[in-house]
Amino acid sequence: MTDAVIIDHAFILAAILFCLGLTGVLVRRNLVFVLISLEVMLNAAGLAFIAAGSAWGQADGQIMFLAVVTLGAAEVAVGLGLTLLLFRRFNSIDIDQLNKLKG
Amino acid sequence: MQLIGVIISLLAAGFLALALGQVSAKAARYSALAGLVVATVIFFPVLMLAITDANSVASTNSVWLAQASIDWIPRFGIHWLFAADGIAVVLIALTLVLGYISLLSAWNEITERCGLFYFCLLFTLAGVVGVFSALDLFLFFVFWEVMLIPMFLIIVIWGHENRYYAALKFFIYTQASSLLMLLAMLVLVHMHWQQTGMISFSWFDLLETDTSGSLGFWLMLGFFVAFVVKLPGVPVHNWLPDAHTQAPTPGSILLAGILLKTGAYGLLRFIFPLFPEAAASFTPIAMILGVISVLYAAKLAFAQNDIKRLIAYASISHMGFVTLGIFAWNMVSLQGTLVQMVAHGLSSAGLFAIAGLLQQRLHTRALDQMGGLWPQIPRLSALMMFFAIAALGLPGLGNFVGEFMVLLGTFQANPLAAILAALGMVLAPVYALIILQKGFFGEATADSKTSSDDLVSHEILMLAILVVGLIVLGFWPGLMTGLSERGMLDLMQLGIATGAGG
Amino acid sequence: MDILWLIPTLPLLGFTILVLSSGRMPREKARVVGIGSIALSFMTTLYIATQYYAAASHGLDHGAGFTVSLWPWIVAGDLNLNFSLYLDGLSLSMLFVITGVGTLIHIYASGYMWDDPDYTRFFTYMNLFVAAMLMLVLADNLVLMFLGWEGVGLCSFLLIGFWYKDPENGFAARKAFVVTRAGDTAFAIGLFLLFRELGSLEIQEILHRATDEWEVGANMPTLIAILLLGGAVGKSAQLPLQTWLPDAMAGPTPVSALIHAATMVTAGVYLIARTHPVFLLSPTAMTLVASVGLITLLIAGFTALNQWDIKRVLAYSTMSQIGYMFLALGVEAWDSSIFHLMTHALFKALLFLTAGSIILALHHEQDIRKMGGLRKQLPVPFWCFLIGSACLIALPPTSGFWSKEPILLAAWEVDPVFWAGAVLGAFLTAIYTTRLMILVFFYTPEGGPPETHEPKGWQLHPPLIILAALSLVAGAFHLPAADALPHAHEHHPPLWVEVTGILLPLVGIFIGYQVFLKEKWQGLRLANQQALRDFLAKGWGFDWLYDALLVKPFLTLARLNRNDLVDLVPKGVVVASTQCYYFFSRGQNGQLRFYVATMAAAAIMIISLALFT
Amino acid sequence: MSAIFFYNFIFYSTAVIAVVATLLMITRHNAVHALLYLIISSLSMAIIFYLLGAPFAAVLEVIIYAGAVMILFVFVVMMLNLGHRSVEQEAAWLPAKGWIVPSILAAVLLMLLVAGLGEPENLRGVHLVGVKEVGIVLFGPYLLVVELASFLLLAGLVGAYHLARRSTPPTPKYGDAQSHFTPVSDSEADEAATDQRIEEGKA
Repeated sequence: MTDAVIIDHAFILAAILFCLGLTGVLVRRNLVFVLISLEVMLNAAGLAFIAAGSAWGQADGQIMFLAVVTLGAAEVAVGLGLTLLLFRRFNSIDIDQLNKLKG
Repeated sequence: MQLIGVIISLLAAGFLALALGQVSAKAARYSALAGLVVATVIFFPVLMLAITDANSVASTNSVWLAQASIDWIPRFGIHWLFAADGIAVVLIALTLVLGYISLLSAWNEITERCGLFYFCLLFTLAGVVGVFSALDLFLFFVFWEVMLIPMFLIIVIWGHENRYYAALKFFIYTQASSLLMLLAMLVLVHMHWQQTGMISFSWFDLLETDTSGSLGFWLMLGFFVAFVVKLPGVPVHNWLPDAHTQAPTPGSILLAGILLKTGAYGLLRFIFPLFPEAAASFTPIAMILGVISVLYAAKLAFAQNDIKRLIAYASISHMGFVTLGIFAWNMVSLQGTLVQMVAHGLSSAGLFAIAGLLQQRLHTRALDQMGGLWPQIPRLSALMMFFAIAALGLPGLGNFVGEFMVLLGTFQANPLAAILAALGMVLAPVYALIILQKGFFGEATADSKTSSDDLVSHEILMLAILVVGLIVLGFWPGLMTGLSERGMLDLMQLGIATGAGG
Repeated sequence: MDILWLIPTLPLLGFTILVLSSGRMPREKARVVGIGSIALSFMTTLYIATQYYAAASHGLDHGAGFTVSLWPWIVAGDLNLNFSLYLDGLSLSMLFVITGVGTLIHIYASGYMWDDPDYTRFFTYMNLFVAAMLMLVLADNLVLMFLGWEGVGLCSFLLIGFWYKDPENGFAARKAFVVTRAGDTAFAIGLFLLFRELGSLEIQEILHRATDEWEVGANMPTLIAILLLGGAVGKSAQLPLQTWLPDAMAGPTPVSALIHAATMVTAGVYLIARTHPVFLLSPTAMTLVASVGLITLLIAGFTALNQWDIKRVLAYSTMSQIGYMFLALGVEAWDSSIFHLMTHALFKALLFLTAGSIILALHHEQDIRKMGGLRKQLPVPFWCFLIGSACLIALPPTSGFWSKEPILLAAWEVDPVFWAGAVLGAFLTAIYTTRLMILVFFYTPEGGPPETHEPKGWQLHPPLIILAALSLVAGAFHLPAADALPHAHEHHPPLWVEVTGILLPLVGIFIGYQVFLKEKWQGLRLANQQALRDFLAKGWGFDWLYDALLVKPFLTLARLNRNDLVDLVPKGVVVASTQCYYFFSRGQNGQLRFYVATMAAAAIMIISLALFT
Repeated sequence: MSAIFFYNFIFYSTAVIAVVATLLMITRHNAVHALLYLIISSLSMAIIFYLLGAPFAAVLEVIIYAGAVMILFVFVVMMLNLGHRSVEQEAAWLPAKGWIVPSILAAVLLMLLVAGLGEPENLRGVHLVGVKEVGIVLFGPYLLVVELASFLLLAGLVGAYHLARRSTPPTPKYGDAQSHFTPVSDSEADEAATDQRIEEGKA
């Protein structure tokens, strides 16, 4: 298996993980699970960057991965803060409670 | 300069009436009357000039009387260009006369917020006079809008039961179509700029632009739509019946009397001279539209139960003749269109005034609730009969002269359209006599015996002016067609520059 | 001659005085103004006649006319009409008829209408009518004639619907106006065609240009002649547009006498006589005019036989007599048709006025079945009615004979079929006139003659007597019209034709006498065929036909489309926008996952778009 | 030859582990189980990073993802004691047929992404990109990214602190005098009242 195929398969893996994460976000009503699936999607994106970086032999991929990770971290922090608020407010973390903005 | 004087005096009187309105209704009324009188006095010399011009066989001075031009936005070549030829003088005279009539009819019908009412009335009049005398396209558009807003206010504030719907419909129809006109105007100016390298909105300069291509056709269409909406042609006519039924009497007198004429005047002044070839190729379609609006509106008028709605549809039918006359584009039909415009202005003003008087007395506009009014109010009924007969085009009155000349002229351009429109002459008595039969003859219904005292002095004066006007127009149309002879001839030459119409 | 303009203006002046007084004028003054204006107009006509004959006597060739131009009326481009009056033999004779018979009828009407509340209004309309009719007759250009033409139509509308309380009259008035207006539109289209072809609407000019521009039998003169015939047919209640005349009897009797017997209905005959050069140019139009006259003549004859209302019988007889005039025009017997017009005006006015006094005597009873045996109670009306019927049947000494005979002979000259129809018509006239005479005066019903009260007022009888005398003597008059119209060539048909022409009416009287007085030969009375009698009584079903063909569809169409289909378009736009609003607002349901799903779907679409296009 | 074979073997096995772990993570009802599967998946990701010649990224993955983020999750899950108590609730919230539509969507997206990839040939092989290179480039042209990252983290920190702080009084709920300790919960009646008021406003 030549190296190029590896890179290609890495991309496919990233796509699979991304879609699985997306399904997780779509299905779950529990905010924590949504956040978790989100993490997976971010991870998949990071993988794609890394694979591209290694294919071109430049460090940009990894730097983008670094940015993705920082973003993920910040996002989780805020997400979990919101989960706490949600829990305190609605005594459950079902995101369907939040439909005050409906048309 | 007199034209600017007329407009300014009307506007000033409007503001004065608004100011005095708080003080007392009577003061507002008299200030409005004063404004109108001043405007007429200023306009009088122009009228005299036109009359002397008409009588002198080969008068030397130019067709344009009282021309005045002041720079407004020199960068785009827009200036306060006012000029009135024979046609405009006649129409401005009609506007002032109908101004008096609507003022008289508003004398005791409008009671609350008189100041604002007279402000709107005078603004509409100023707008209409501006439309008839503006020869700078941009200025024409400005006055076209100035005329619209106060009319909208009159219907909305002093109208009858569902006035919001009617006023809004009226506003949307006219506004949308005038935006089309604005677009066409700008593209025309751009075209002119490309061809001659000079930006100008003045009508005189724009006459030279070569508008023979397909773009010219679309520009003509833009103008045509705006004017056909205002002069209600059939497909876009349905704002008029609602606007008329809901407008107060002075409002519908203004609306029917002069606002419809602005549409016809626009067709006359802008369609053929600016786009000769496009208008010529568009003539068959326009003729069909004219014929349809004559016959379709007449049929609808017959079916109406509300008296004002019936008269509104009758006006659409009469205006159908105007479209026919203009697109036949020969001297007989054009002079006929002008006579028809003036005659319709007078007769529909009369009809609406009487409908208003009836509504004041019987508190209803429904024909089936009226009946046998002749014994109670003989004078009012006699006048109503006179105006109904004028509306159905009895020879010896203005409408017949207009219709006959239009049909005569149209027959030369398009015989089939003329014959079909002549059928309109058969349908006219059908709807005109229905008013007399349902309203005034037959058994007296119960409630028509209520407060129906006959006409009061100032009401008779108001209607008498119209009666005399119609009779004079019927027997001596020469008085009026003489005025517009030279203006119309000059306009017609422009229209046929390269082989337009018949 | 320049006071010619005075003739139409006098009645117009009377009209304006009565209108401006609007009800404040007592009856006596109104009567004086009403009759005075027409009488003065008659006097001026006489004065003008003397001048006309004076001019004619020393050398002026008879046919030439005098034009009095007043002021430029409609001037635009190449249309140049001015308000001018034209007098020649034809219009002079029409003036005699209108003002003469008009004055007598006005005198009679002032008595007849005495106890009617709207007395002044009646005279206002009558004066306007006479003014319009005079304008029609004296018009120099066709548009001015059209002005008189429509004015006359309007006044007939006003006068038929005079008693406006009963909606039936209103309907009859509107029917008359709309039907005549249909004819007028045909006339107007003829005018437009004339203007386009010949470039002018002055009558004299048209007639000159027509003769030298078109050759005989060209289709343009035929088309114009047919259109003019359309106008004439509308106004004179001939075949296609005759349904309005019987209903027009809803108006007061003097109105029927003046308008629907003497003057207005003859306007069509005057139009064709006036524009005869155009008709002469197209033989097809001439035969059409003759056949229209003939068919109307027969239809009216048969219908008159089955009518029970005295005024309707007279109305149908008017229709058939005008059919005779159209026949005369069609067979180029121009002067005899105008002569018949004059005599018919006299004796038909006489008949109508006597019928009026009978109705007045019987408290407005018009059904002849309820009359009978009035010979003794109403002597004057009886004798006048007798003379009138004699003229109608055209018995030899009376004026009716002198005017109808030449028409029959001329008809024979052109086509024996026309002659046969005309003679059959004369026979029918004889029968229904004798039927009328007997049922009203001689036949006494079981309960004895109905009681009558002799109407007071001196105005009633003198006009009757004058008219009776005139209709006896009129045969000898020589109308000035004869000079203005081309002379009919001498008729010399075989003897048996003339004899049958005279004998058949006598046979008709005999049959009428037998059937109605002696009540023999009842089979003849079509007693049993009720369906046929109804069909004939209703004017051969034309009313039903026009109703079904035109009126009903128009009414249903109007009711269906009461509030304007085109109005649905803006309303539709409003409804469509609210529907869209509801549809899309369901999309915002506040569920987070739904939003994420839409985002995913959008992503899919965009990517696929990027990939596959 | 065996090194390449060994390399491929490890790559594909960790890829499969990662996919399976993620799949299981999504379908778990129990939050803690899901978290554990997430840790497995991120660790396998770290291995793949390493195989793709990005050692620095692999280490980062382990430290930050597997380490810090998961701990945060576990901490929150424990605080809201979501463990067993909410398992039956999760089951209720996750009907079987709920999966169909999202999975279709995801499948379609997957196919598109895969179709979107170009032909593997024109990609060159795996290159090792050491930490030194990354450091040079990071503080070379990407200096700004570092600053931005710090802003981001600061924002995240403040946000998390503000949101989760207990002592903020609960936002006054239409003027009811709730003591600020008990969690504010919307009773059904209250909910209906607000909706009703909104309806009136709209009509």
